[in-house]
Amino acid sequence: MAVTVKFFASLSERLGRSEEVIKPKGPLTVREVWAAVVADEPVPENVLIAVNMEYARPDAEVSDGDEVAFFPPVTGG
Amino acid sequence: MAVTVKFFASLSERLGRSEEVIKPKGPLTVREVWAAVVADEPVPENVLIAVNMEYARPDAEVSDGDEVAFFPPVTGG
Amino acid sequence: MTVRVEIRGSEFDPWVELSRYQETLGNQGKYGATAVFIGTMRDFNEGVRVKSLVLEHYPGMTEKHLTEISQQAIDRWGLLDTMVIHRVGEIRINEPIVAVAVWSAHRAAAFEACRFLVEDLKSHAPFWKREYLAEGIRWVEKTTPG
Amino acid sequence: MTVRVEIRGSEFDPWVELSRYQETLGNQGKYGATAVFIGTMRDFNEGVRVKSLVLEHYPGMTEKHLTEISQQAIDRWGLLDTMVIHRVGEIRINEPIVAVAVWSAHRAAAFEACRFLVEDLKSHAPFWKREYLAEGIRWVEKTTPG
Repeated sequence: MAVTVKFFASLSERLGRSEEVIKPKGPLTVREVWAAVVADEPVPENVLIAVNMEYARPDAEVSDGDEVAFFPPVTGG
Repeated sequence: MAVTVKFFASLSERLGRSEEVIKPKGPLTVREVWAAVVADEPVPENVLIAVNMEYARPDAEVSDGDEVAFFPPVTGG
Repeated sequence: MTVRVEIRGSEFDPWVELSRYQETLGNQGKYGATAVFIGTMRDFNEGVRVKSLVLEHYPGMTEKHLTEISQQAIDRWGLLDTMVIHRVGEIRINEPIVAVAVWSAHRAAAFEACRFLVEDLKSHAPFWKREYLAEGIRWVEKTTPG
Repeated sequence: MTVRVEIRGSEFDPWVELSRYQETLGNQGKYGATAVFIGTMRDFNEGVRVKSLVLEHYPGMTEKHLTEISQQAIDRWGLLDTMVIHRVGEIRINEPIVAVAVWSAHRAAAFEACRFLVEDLKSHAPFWKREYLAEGIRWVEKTTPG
């Protein structure tokens, strides 16, 4: 399976990456998606998560073809 | 002294008058201004009063040159 | 700081008024929040179809009152600028009746002050509506709840 | 009933957008209340002079989220129509950042729904601001309280 992972704004800048595709062996959680891409730290407390553009929690299930995004608190408007 | 008395909207329509000038002998209250113009009924409960374009009560004092207005509840906006 | 209060005897375009007025404001770069309310003539009121509306007012007192409450709102919420335009005379369906706008540094002040101005205007400014219905004419007796 | 959500990469005139959009609405004669909020780029934020702003967003999710909350507001307050336009990219002082508008039969619904949309947009829509100051660049860390 393939999962697209995205990072935005200051988080993207800090991690030095904005988008990549991972190919896990089977279904996994958002937390495991993060771990697959960012080896050396757990999901930070204040990081927001979206799966397929809907807000999700770190233990949400991720399936083939999903898009998982991590980003800092939003500051629009 | 001279006092201008005005009536607006449905009140003006019901009383059949919109503006007149009275010449009282000396200072008087809003209630007495009304009585001088509308002989046969006291100031109705829901009628609003303005003296010189500021809201006032029936016992407010009226002086020479003042403008006293009586009108029904407002319905603008 | 600018307070604009205007009574209009004929139709106005609130968006054009807002745009033009905003260009004259001296507070460019200072306001982060603008809140606007437009009241428009509906074809139905209290369950009855309305053909048109005639708005009577107390010339002089309306302007005085609207200017006073605009100044009150500026003092209370630290607004930068305000605008109130109100129609009088015959108003047809879909025409704007009133436009209220406030300019402020922050949004909470803008929202609250705009609402305050609209509610005060509706309950205290000396305007009276008469509705022309299919069967006759009626004075509007009270303002709808806010 | 119309929901308009738009992300704009260049400057827009909120009054022109409002005017044009309103003309297309199918609810002529039905709305008595329009509430509008415009957020504008200020020259100062958190005590520091700001030269310009760059707004990043999550393409796709911004539109999806704004459409969902517009629909929620319509259902909850019985609105007739809504409009949300939000800038992205480089924004200079005094340029509009966001315009939110709702059309409703009555004013309480219009005020409350407009406020709800602005607050939700500020706390949930995936936009991020970076400010260009006299001395360097900073990410805006949190939204100002509503």
